[in-house]
Amino acid sequence: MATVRVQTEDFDVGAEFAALTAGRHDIGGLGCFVGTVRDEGNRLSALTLEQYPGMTERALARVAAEAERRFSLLGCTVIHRHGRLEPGANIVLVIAASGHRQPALDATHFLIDWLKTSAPFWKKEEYADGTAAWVDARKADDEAAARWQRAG
Amino acid sequence: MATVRVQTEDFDVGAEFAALTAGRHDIGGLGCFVGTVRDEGNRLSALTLEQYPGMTERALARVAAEAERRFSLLGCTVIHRHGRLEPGANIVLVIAASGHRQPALDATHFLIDWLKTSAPFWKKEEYADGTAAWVDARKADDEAAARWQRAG
Amino acid sequence: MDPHGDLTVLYFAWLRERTGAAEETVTPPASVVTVADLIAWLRERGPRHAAAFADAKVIRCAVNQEFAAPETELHAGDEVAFFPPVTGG
Amino acid sequence: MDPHGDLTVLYFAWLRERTGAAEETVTPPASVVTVADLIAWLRERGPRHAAAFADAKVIRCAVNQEFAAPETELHAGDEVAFFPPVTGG
Repeated sequence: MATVRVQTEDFDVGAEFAALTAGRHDIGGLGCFVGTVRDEGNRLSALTLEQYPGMTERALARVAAEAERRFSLLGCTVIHRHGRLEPGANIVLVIAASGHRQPALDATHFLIDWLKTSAPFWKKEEYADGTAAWVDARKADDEAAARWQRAG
Repeated sequence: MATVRVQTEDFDVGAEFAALTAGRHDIGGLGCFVGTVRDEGNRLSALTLEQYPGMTERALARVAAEAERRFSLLGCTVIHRHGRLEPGANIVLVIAASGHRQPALDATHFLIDWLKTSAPFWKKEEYADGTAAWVDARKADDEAAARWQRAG
Repeated sequence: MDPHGDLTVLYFAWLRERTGAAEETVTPPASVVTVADLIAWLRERGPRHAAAFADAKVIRCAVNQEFAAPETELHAGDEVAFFPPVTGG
Repeated sequence: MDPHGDLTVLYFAWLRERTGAAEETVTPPASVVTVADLIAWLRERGPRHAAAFADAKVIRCAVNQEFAAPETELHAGDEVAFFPPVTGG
């Protein structure tokens, strides 16, 4: 059963690894991805993530369950923050646990590609000059996610 | 400059993420892999990893530097334990930091494939029935690493 | 659609900013059957809605918190959300 | 090789267990030029070494902490390590 949370608070990567692996001896490999707020050249002052309360967490729970089934995972954690985040802050955490490394790495890749293209979040950037703009969905992200549909 | 350590002590995944990202705003994604001692059906009592003091750490430092160059990483951490480890214990940690997710995930995959096939470590399994055996190198691991040579 | 049926309409991101509403309850006429019909009808509600729905190609929709298509049929009591393409992760 | 040159030879994993030595200093004759020559000469040191080197195909070598081939030439003072295929990660 996957752990899925949509929250404003930061997450603790070490604590989430510990929670996922506690008392287990069947896990051989854990893949993980952490997305953070990137600022190029002090251009960005903050990023605000808007969610769709209810739908967002349901969609994340569904794809985490799909990843567990598809890659025969032994466990999975998906945490996505929303609200106003400053450069360097954590945005998203994915952990996928498996008996072997390949499914753990593949599931991590699958989940972050899906989150980038299909999770109901919208990002607004606030710039150092006082302006702000909504981030456009990136075609490259759609293409990365489409690979999984072809592979499935 | 990558962080590389070969040690008997456990590592703290959260602390290593914090050390790699402290004060940085240029990182957008961190890929990570943690390998743990897997026991199927209470068969294994412990795993002992033997290293080649000197050569092992040098080889790890070299491949971490290669990953940083090849995937234009913003930072990289590789920690590998040796000595006697019980089921559930951490063995290896890889973290790769990049501006974007794809190089971070690719570098993580590259590093763990290399560690599985080319890092000077030897594993001996102790079984619950009192016997013990050295683990054979797996052909599948060699093939996974060979992919990177072709792709290079 | 049931001519006396209400719909809850939600707007996210720049659709929320352009319409000036995060949520509204509307009672469309019976001629509004699908999501595409609803968009056409909402456009007529005023200049802010017209501006928000000006480029339908970049608008996504969910009905009762499931992604929906322009052809998706609506029913009284549905929660219909409009938003731009998502940008999570 | 320099007929008066010493080599430090290290053994890991089951090669260490079979030879009964983690490290030894040897002084091979001048006819020992390459890693392959050294293996052939070490085999003659006794039954434990003969058993350890019985299947040369599954033995890997490093010279001065760099992976080496059977053809790699040796020099006095080299650190030569023998071990099975690695199993890290």
